[in-house]
Amino acid sequence: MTIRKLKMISLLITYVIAVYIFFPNDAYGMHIMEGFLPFNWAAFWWLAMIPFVITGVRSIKKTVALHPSLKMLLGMAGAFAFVLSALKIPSVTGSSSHPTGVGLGTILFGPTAMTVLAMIVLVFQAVLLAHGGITTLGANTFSMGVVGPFVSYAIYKGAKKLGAPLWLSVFLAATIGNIMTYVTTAIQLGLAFPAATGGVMASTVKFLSIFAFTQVPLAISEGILTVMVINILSAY
Amino acid sequence: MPEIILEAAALDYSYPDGTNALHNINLQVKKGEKLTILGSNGAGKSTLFMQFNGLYHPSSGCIKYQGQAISYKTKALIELRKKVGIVFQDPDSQLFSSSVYQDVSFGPLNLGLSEQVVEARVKQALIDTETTDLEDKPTHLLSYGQKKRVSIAGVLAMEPEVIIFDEPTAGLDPRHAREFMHLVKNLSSEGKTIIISTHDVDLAYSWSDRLAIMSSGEIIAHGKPGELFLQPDLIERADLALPWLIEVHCGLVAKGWLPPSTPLPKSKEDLLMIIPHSPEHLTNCPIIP
Amino acid sequence: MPEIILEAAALDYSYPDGTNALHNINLQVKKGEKLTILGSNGAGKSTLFMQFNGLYHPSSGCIKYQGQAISYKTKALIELRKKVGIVFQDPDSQLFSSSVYQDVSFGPLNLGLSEQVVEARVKQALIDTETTDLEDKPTHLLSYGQKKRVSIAGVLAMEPEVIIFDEPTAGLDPRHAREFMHLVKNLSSEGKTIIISTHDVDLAYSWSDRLAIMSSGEIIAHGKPGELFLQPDLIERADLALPWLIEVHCGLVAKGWLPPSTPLPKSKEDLLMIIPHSPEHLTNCPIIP
Amino acid sequence: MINIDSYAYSNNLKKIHPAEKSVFAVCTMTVCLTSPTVITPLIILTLMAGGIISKAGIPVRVFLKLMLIPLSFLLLSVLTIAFSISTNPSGFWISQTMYGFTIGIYYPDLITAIHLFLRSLGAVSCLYFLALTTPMTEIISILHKLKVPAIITELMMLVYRFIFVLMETAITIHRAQLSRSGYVSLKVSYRSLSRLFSALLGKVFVKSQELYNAMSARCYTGEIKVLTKKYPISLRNYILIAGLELPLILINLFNRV
Repeated sequence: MTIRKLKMISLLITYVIAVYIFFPNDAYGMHIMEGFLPFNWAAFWWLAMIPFVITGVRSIKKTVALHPSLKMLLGMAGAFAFVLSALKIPSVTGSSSHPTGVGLGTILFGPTAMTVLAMIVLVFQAVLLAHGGITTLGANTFSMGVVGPFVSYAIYKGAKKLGAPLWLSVFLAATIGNIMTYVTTAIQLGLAFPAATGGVMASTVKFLSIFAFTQVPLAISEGILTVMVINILSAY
Repeated sequence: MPEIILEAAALDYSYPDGTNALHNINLQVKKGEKLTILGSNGAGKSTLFMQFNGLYHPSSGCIKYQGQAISYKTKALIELRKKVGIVFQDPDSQLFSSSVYQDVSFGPLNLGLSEQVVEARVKQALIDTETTDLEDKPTHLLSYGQKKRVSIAGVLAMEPEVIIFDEPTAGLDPRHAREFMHLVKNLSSEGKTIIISTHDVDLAYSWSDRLAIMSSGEIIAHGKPGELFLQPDLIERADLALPWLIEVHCGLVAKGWLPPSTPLPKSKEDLLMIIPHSPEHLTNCPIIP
Repeated sequence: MPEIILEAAALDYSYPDGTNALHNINLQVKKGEKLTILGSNGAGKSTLFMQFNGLYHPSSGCIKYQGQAISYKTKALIELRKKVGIVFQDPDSQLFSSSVYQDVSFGPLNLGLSEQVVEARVKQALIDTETTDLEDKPTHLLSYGQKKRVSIAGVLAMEPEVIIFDEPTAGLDPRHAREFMHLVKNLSSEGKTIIISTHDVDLAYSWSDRLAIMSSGEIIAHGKPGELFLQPDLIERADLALPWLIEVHCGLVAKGWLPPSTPLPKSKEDLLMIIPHSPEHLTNCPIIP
Repeated sequence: MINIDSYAYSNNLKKIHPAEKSVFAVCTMTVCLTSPTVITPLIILTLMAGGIISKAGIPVRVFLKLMLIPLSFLLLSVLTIAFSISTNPSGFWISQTMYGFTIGIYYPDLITAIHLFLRSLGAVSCLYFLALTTPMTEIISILHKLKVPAIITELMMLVYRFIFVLMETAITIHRAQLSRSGYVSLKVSYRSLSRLFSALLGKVFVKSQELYNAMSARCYTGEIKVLTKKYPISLRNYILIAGLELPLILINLFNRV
């Protein structure tokens, strides 16, 4: 019995060390890398992304027609999101990781514009930093540019409606938005690679638990940081 | 001999992308002196400053503080940065907090000082830079000159021994530049060691005890300003110009009005004084106080 | 009398937040002249420039181009901006594309010119600013001086009649500043009207045909540089300083070496020339070419 | 970190028409993705490595370093697919049972994992070929010609330009904070970083207004029009691309049957 327990503990430790080795200092969000999704799934997520991008393009066009300088603002906001994701944030577990800026962006620019911005930022991350990829752009945009922003937005509005203080609404929006992004990615991976026994569910659970170690602390860190930034901005 | 407070010894530095930025830099900074690093844009002045403060690691060679090669461990770096402060060129990237008070208190708070001490230091720094009346203003509403002063206050509040100013007068109008020089004079008379980088030869000539001229990542000469500026090939090589005081002085010497042995004038007052009076003495030019 | 190309008439302007920025500005710009707007940081120079190009609407008064008050309708504005180009101070907020070629082609394309014409204009603008060899480089790998030149090329390619430069030499080292002045000299000799804003009194004095001094949003004086700089109270009021050429000249006059009627020197060569030779003629000062 | 970008402007293939390079990279990537065996990805990996190193003249060291970037994600994900935990110890290829749970590898999962590993590396090498030889501005021009909505290509142009401007600002602010003892503890790190973010965001608002003014001064009316550089079109290159892709496609088809 005790030997088994010892084995379990040592296994857990091995797992933690392994994650530290594989994610030394740059847990970049959780983008699916180039070529990782099979052709059919890559195409599926591209198609799934397109309607949201079109909606985003329409809404941006409408606002830009009214306020022409908004185009420059959005362009710089995209660049800002990229720069943000290239900076390390101190994570509550002591390691460091990179923020996504999804929560902050959604609160400032709304979820539809964020879809387009997220897609553009993901293209640049793929080409300039080799994080994510072109074939997996659809899947990554869907998790980071559709699910993340819309969940963040719904929670932000919902929490405010329920009378939550600003800091709480912002924290929940950023944290849960971030977590939902990672959950979506895990589901996408699970769908593409069902386990030999247990199928999609088993596979999704595997991915969820593997990435939880870096993603949950990251989500909380980003939540805290987003609250601090919004506080400074509203003091302006 | 005065104590050497800061020193670069056989220092080489290449950027991560392989660009060679600094090459074989040997420079000693004496305690309490006023040193100018003179050079054109891209000569490597700012890169050298980053070394002095431990922001960049040299590729080879080392930086010494009070004779000790500096360590790049977090704790040692905090100690070094407490002693060596840098005021960067662009005040906009130095002021990152929303109010002046918050910004100036950033450094001392990070040092883990008690609130009272921090408050006292901020107050003093604001007084020294004449920005007390800006205390509660948001930083983005300040004028360029005000931002510059607040950014200096942020460094003063850390009470460093050595203060490095990167292109301090760039973008300042004559009045603000004068005020800045006045502030630096006060700091210097309090015993602080001051290093300034600039490509303004007039400023470099009049202000500094000692001068180091940089070109393409190397120190091509150092010494007394009066000596260096009499070597036109050196000045040319560094893409610089001659200070007007020296040009006029040399002009007067060349025309035979001043004996070649006349000491070089250090300021416009000096220059106007050494010009001898002519027998017939007429004037209707205005004299500026 | 030369034609008035651009004019501000009784112009007032307040920022949307109510800050009073410009007050009762009356200024006439003559075709082909070299005009400097001189003033300290925050005097309102840039704000005035935004008016000349129709970027800001005056609260009252108006801007006239060739005698006609300008209209703020889109079409009329494009016509105006075709004629009046502005080179802003910070090239990083003017260059929007990472490709030098693309960025320079933006202005002429907006004028609805054919691709061939645009191509030819881009080529010419790159030649004029000596940036042809930068064509294939991305903006972010250029030095500050290079970015500055590309931002000038972007305006030149539109072939404006009047070119406005906002603080063009700020941040440039002596060599780059000389190169810039050379470029401007060429433009001026081609018949372009040039307006420069600066707080560099030496530059303003040597370069300009005419000078307007701004202080707190008002034009407090305008006229010939030689006249304005002989009014020390004016210079003081505008927080400026005297050009060293004038200081030395006045020094020499005060000491009786030059008759008060000597014309003011326009350049250091002028100054050195007007100093008479002394009978005993000795020299060992270096002479700079 | 934006090393990839600077090679795009200084490699030996920069004079080749960007469309030819894009067609080559995208076609090969698709072929790689649809490959049922490990042979095609291996050939592609060799082909692209050869193109990047010997044709484009990218140093081997740089190429190998770049290939390591996605490895952390790849290894972790591939191992996740390969390993399973189950209460039923039967059916595993290799396994270890303890405390009622069995941890091990099923054979089909292992095959999937190996395929996936090589396929991803093959596709990544195609991405690198494109990224290392073709400047982003040219890629944006191609997207524009492919009728991607103008607002997207315009935003991409602005994003690309201002990534570098804002990155520079972020680095200077970070430096200024470091030199004033920022980031010395967790609490100080959060304070430093939140101020860095909000200062940067403040810049975004100011700079975008300045940019709008500067562009309006150059007659901007709502559409960002620019001229793109012309490259010579080479029929030879297209034949070469076809000559390389066809055998790969044939290998794929042959193995599928």
